[in-house]
Amino acid sequence: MALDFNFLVGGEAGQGVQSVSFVLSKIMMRGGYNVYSDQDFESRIRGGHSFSRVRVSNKPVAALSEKIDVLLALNEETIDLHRKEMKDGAVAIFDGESIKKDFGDGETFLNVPLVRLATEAAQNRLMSNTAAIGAAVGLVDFDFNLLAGMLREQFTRHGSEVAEGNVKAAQAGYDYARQHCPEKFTRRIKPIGNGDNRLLLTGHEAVALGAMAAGCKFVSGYPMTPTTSILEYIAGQSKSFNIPVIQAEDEISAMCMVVGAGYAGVRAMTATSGGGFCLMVEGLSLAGMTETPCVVVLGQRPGPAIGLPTRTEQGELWFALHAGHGEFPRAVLAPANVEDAFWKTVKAFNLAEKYQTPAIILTDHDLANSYLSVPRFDLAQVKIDRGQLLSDEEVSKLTEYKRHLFTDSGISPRALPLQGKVLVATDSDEHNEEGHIIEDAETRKRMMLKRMRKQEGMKSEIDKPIIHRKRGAKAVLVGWGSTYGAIKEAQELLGKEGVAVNVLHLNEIWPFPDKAVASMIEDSVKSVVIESNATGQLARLIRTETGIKATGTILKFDGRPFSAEYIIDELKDVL
Amino acid sequence: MALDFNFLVGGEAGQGVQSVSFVLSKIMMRGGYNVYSDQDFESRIRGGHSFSRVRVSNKPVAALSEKIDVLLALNEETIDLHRKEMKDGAVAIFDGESIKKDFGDGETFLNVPLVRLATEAAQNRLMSNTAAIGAAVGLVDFDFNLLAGMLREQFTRHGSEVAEGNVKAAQAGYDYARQHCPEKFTRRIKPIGNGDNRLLLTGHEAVALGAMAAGCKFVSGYPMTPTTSILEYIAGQSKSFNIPVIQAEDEISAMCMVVGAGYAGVRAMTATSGGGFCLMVEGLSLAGMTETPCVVVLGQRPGPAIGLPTRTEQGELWFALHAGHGEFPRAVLAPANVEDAFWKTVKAFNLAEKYQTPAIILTDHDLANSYLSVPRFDLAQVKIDRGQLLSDEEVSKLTEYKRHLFTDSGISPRALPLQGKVLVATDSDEHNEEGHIIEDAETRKRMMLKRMRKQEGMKSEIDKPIIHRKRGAKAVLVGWGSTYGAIKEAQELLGKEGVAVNVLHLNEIWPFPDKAVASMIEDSVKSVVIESNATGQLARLIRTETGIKATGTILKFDGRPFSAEYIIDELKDVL
Amino acid sequence: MTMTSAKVTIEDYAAASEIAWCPGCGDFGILRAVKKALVELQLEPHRVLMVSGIGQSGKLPHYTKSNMFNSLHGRALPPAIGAKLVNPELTVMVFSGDGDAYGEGGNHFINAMNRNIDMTYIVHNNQVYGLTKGQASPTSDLGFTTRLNPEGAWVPLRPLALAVACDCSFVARSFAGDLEHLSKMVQAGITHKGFALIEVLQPCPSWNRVNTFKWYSERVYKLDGDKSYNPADRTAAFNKALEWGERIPIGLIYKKDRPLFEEYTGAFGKEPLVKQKLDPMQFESLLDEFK
Amino acid sequence: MTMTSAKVTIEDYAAASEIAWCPGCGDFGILRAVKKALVELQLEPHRVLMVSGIGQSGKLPHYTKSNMFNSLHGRALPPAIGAKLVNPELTVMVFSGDGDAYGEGGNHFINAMNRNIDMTYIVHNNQVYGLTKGQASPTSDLGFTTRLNPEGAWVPLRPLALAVACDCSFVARSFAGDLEHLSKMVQAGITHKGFALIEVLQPCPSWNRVNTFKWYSERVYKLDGDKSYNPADRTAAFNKALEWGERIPIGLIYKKDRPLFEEYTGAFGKEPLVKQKLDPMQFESLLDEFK
Ligand SMILES: Cc1ncc(C[n+]2csc(CCOP(=O)(O)OP(=O)(O)O)c2C)c(N)n1
Ligand SMILES: Cc1ncc(C[n+]2csc(CCOP(=O)(O)OP(=O)(O)O)c2C)c(N)n1
Ligand code: SF4
Ligand code: SF4
Ligand SMILES: [Mg+2]
Ligand SMILES: [Mg+2]
Repeated sequence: MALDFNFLVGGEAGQGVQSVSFVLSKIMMRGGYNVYSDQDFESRIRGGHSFSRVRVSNKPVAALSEKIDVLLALNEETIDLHRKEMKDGAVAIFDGESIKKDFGDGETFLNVPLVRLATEAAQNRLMSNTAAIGAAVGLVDFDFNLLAGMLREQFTRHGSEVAEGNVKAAQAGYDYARQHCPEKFTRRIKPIGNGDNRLLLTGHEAVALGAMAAGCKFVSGYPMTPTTSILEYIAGQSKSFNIPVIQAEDEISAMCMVVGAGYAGVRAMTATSGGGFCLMVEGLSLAGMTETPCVVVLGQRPGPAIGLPTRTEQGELWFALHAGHGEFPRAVLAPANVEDAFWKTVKAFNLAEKYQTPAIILTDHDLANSYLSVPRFDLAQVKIDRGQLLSDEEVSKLTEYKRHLFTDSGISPRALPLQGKVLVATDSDEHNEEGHIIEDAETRKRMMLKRMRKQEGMKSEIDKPIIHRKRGAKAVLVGWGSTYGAIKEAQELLGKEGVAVNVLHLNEIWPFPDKAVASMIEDSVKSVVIESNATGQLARLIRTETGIKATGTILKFDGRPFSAEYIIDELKDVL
Repeated sequence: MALDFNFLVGGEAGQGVQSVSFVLSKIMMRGGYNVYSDQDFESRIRGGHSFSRVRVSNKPVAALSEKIDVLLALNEETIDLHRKEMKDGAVAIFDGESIKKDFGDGETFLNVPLVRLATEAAQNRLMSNTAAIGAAVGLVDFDFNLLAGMLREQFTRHGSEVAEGNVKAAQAGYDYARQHCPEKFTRRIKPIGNGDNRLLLTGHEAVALGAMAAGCKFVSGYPMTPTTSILEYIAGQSKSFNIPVIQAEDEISAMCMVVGAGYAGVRAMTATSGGGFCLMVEGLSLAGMTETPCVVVLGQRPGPAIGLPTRTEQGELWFALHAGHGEFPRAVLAPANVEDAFWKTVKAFNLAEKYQTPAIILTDHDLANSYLSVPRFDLAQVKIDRGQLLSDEEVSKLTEYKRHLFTDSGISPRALPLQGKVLVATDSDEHNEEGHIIEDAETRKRMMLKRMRKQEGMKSEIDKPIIHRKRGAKAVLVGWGSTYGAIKEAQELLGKEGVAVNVLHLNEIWPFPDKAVASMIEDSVKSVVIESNATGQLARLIRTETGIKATGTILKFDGRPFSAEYIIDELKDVL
Repeated sequence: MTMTSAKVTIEDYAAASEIAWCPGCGDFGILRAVKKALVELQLEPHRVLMVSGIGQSGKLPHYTKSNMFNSLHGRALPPAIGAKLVNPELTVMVFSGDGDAYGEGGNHFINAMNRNIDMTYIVHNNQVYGLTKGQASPTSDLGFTTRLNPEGAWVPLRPLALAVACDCSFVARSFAGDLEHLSKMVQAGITHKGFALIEVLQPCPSWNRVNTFKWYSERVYKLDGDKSYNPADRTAAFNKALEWGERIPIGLIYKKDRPLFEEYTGAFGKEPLVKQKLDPMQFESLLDEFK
Repeated sequence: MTMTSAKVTIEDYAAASEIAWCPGCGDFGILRAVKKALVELQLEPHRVLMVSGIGQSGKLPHYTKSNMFNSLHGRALPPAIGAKLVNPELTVMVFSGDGDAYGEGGNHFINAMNRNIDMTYIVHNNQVYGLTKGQASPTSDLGFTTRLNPEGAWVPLRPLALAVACDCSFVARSFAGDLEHLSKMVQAGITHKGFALIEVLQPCPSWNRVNTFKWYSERVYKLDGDKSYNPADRTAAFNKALEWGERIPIGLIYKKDRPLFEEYTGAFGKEPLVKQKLDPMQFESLLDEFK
């Protein structure tokens, strides 16, 4: 039987919404379920309102759902703001001793004295959040041992007393909720397996892991939401794996350090958001000109300017495609979900190094911060392809070396400084094969053509877009990047309503897979491009590259992520 | 009778090529001719090779021509490099006492002992360049008085002795050339009028004048070829007209100072090239978000990175269209020639202020530095339209003020700090009508829509592209920006060969005049987009905005400007 | 800076937006001191322009009333300069965090001090990146650990020493926990003719658990009463600016009479640029030069 | 820095490109001194990485032989840092102009000095923007006029004072007209363990007609012999760094033993990062943390 269950945890910033949600997500995965958990928070450290939904299903899930089964309210405002999202028969858990308000009828409220339970069970009122998790888990009659194990894992580093205190607080909440479970509430989540071969992580954790697995040896950056998490994750592993993470004075420096490290011979990366990326684009062009591999993660959030710093958007596709002065080849990949984020990151490093040019990974705040349960990454499948990087032996045989040798592919075999005795010279001015400054028209022309030829080679390595066909489909839903889960789910829900639509989703955007896109769109009478921006950037790109104008768009630019429900609603106007 | 005459002056950097060319250009204009003079120089201060062509015609000219009538060689290399460009019967003037080389037969050489003449006539060997001008002018039997007058104007500030010395040196060269004029050389340039109602200036001088006339009161910038000339020209007038030109520590600062000045209420501008523009794009987005008018001149040169700093290219159209994070309205104008540069600059200020958003003026190194004789600008035609800037009286009546008031046009009436007692607040975060930071989805959505509505209004003010039709034309030549002169001339030359083509030229690029472009291209069987870049940026833009794919392109990206000859040559392959 | 006869009260400087700082944040003290200074100077809100960068500090202008321009991270000074130069009648106050001022904005910081344009620069120094959830800043103490800096922060910059090296015409430090001292410093900064840097030690209870309110309180000592200290002595000021550790000086560290940038050239004219008439016809004579 | 037994001669450092500097440019002296220092240190070209910004100074690496990375204007230091950190076996020399280093690159300048990574930074200070045809630079003297600065340049920065304020571990000045002194300074900078700043007074006959060869020659005096001057004394160094005018000190101004950034954390490992093996499988244990 299909299970698709949605918790919502809400409270003020600083109240622990994210950790409650994380524990819930993790134990649900360990109970054999698929989990998707999004994070909604303001740009402040304390106060305001934040919430997180934990969606649990025995079928694949990869997007949020708006309707809630259990609302876990850490403060009063959470109930006010979210009660309208509760499904019929859903339950809102709250601590009536701290939230003293009559919520009237309509929804079902379960008053659990969380603070009192925590105080009684563990002599620690601060463990009321743990009691809350216990209550939520008890309500659905989930296996308490999974929760207890998780809490012990989390808290043992603070001493076993703390750990056991938390287990007791959780148990108190669990028992209370089971005993007081409203009769109408009959939904249960029983473990259906274990999560042994699965991981629960965010998109940016996946990017960080992908970068490390791909052999990234140098990271420099400047903190900026939503990519600080990438820098922080790798920084935490810096010492164990020898991957320095340099916090630079600004993004200009971060980018240029990465180019220097790339020139010297390691795989190197930086990560930022739109504002920081603005400061990096000159360095991006430098990488293009000097043919230096580098990887840049651009985690989008709503602009212009500072915009909504802790919200999501896909407003920088065109900027990523054309950022930097002059013309040079680049790769732009836009992972479709958490799992894809790992593999696209690996690919970005390979493309950057094979084609000796920048690769941009376009993510966004939603992908960055949402947790998804995914199959464990098979590290044996990670192929590190350093392209035409010469071996030490090859270099030792060289008597002269031309860093920018003219070749048919446009790719010049790459030696590194001190790899042998040859000199490795390159220049941000236009240069000759030796890397030295020139002014003549002929060399300039040949160098431009050489560099641009690499774009052709790269194009042959771009994967086909993700395509899901349904028999009899008249329309195709087109998307890119992090919206994949919601669009795919919309297709399925529509299918159940008897409306067949295809899905065409781009996760490798540049060089543009024009043929595949054109043929898929031409197959359909209608095409609706769905994206998180105001100007329909993918729709425009499709027109640019294929001449085809989509028949409709669904654009959302309020900083909040798409859900399948939202898409279906909007489709009514467009289809 | 048609006269189309081409001088080429060449020598080392530091030898005075540009001043020789300037004097020649100026007196030819004063003799009633149309003049176009381009500048070819390397990125160095001394040595190397630089040259300038001075094209003189009794019909309008607006582009260089490659074939030379008189070659004025200030060094040996000039002859080696340019003799192949000499027309039949052309003459090369050189000083055989310093250039001791036998150039063999083929072309006609006129050995003029320039240094000796200068020394004898004016006791100053440094005046040999003046003698050279004299010789060139004498050779074509031009009115010596125009030259003498010009020299007196130029040199009187160094004392009348210097001025008269120069006149004498010029006279010596003039007389020598007349006396030794090769018999075969029969071309003459007789004054046909005066230049009284004409100006000789470069594209960037026109931009500077346009900015001043448009009421620009604040300039901040950081030197960068080819826009330093704009900053320098205005700086020279700073004190007389109260227009401070602030040399900032970097382009980031320059751009943000301009935004601050715009917020406080003056028309403000910065000017840079691609590399500096990279550093400005975050500030551009800031202007978009805070709805602050500002004008940015982006003088293109070949990239990526430092590229060819003293050469020309049109490689940053797409970058200009999408620079900056997030989405916001902007205007992008690309003057077609020197005269247009003046008027487009005026328009840029009006658009920026009416729509309270950035306007970008896209020029390039060629337009920046080439001299053109143009009709005197009629300053009475300069209309300063400050849009919805409230009057002091209107402000004095306000009790409260919302800087970002929602309106149908998207334009919020603008008050300035200290204009009255109301407070003017704005924010780079998403904000409410009062300009204060917000987080909610609804306000965000409305603000984005409000800002984007301004793009629609702006579109209605975009002029139709320049169109020249020829009866029976099967093809249309499409271009943008500074290449107008060459493309127009190609049309005419082809016309003479019996090949009729139309011309469609864009000088106001964004918001894109899609209807006019589409209908013009659809009228023609073939369309060839001609631009100075490697990827066909306008061709792509046309496809994006109209769905139409041009049938061909002529792309040039060697850093050298187009000529009509080049276009016609290349057209053979494309038409 | 223009005084007025209308009585300005603290209500005139009430918050324009809901305050989103954490309880206990040192920024509250700074806000209070700024308002107090403005009221004591009897400056009306509409005469004041507050410009800020991005960070918790950057939100300050939203929490009072004045003309305001909230700029990008690291870019508080350039728009402030642009605005001040075109309208010198504005009393310009600029707010940055330590990251904003000394990290991202480092180049503007040095140059603004060197330029000496008349404005007051208040740097909320909490020795951490607050808004982005706790990374080391250019002033974090050696070894300060965060998620991004698990081996501990590198040697800090000494911004006040940089200020003295740039001959900044007014260099002061104060403490968010000392309302009287801070508001006096802010007043002095505003009335100072030139660029006034006031670095404020600002506890961030959320992310900086080392340099707490208590930590600062135990260390700060006032220069102001000290007759042996002469803020006009650049060498002494340099040494004082380097002092950091068991004892941290607050008060006026360096002061120098220097010409103002805006008075150096004649390019600005007599009237503020914003008030000057725009007349295309005045450029007719320039055209003649191209004849 | 690694020495070798093969004899290195000046021919090994012959120009890789035609030199495009103006005749009489001080840059020639700098080039000569750099080559001389490298030969005297017997460093082979392939052990050296020269990184430069954009300006006349930035062309220097093209005019000799070594590994080279010619970066953007103002961005010489960051790529040099990236390269050095991943391959510390390289002897890294960085070349900038005064505009490149102190103007566009100001933020990197301060931070690189503070970071103290082992490299030598040579700043060609001609007090003007040379390559862009003569605009005022951050070190142009007060009142220096150019087309862009017709009323004369504003007060200059004092970069060496900034260096002392940043506790730069080696701060020196030399003169392009004194081959011996300059090449000795360059040698000292290269052998110094840490970040060595060497500012070189460099006449630009094309654009700076004020601070000419003669002007500098008449003013420079050497600190090196002076027993009364102690470069370890930070206060003295600060004052010395501010000295400019009738007398301009050259020589070692400040020196301090400081830990290297690259030795601070354990993140770099024992072998240079460029030589470390890439093995995806080693991260298996990390995945467990997400179970
Ligand atoms: C170009 C850019 N880089 C990074 C950021 C992200 N960011 C916002 S605030 C901030 C630092 C805040 O620290 P600080 O300036 O010390 O202010 P505080 O919050 O501590 O008051 C950063 C890195 C940004 N908004 N823009
Ligand atoms: C981002 C950017 N801004 C401006 C320039 C233009 N530019 C090139 S070199 C230079 C200044 C050169 O002065 P300096 O650094 O002192 O070097 P010099 O030529 O005097 O040796 C400038 C402004 C550029 N290339 N990139
Ligand atoms: S994070 Fe720190 S600086 Fe920011 S508001 Fe909270 S306490 Fe204040
Ligand atoms: S312009 Fe000046 S710095 Fe540049 S090469 Fe010529 S003399 Fe040297
Ligand atoms: Mg801070
Ligand atoms: Mg210089």
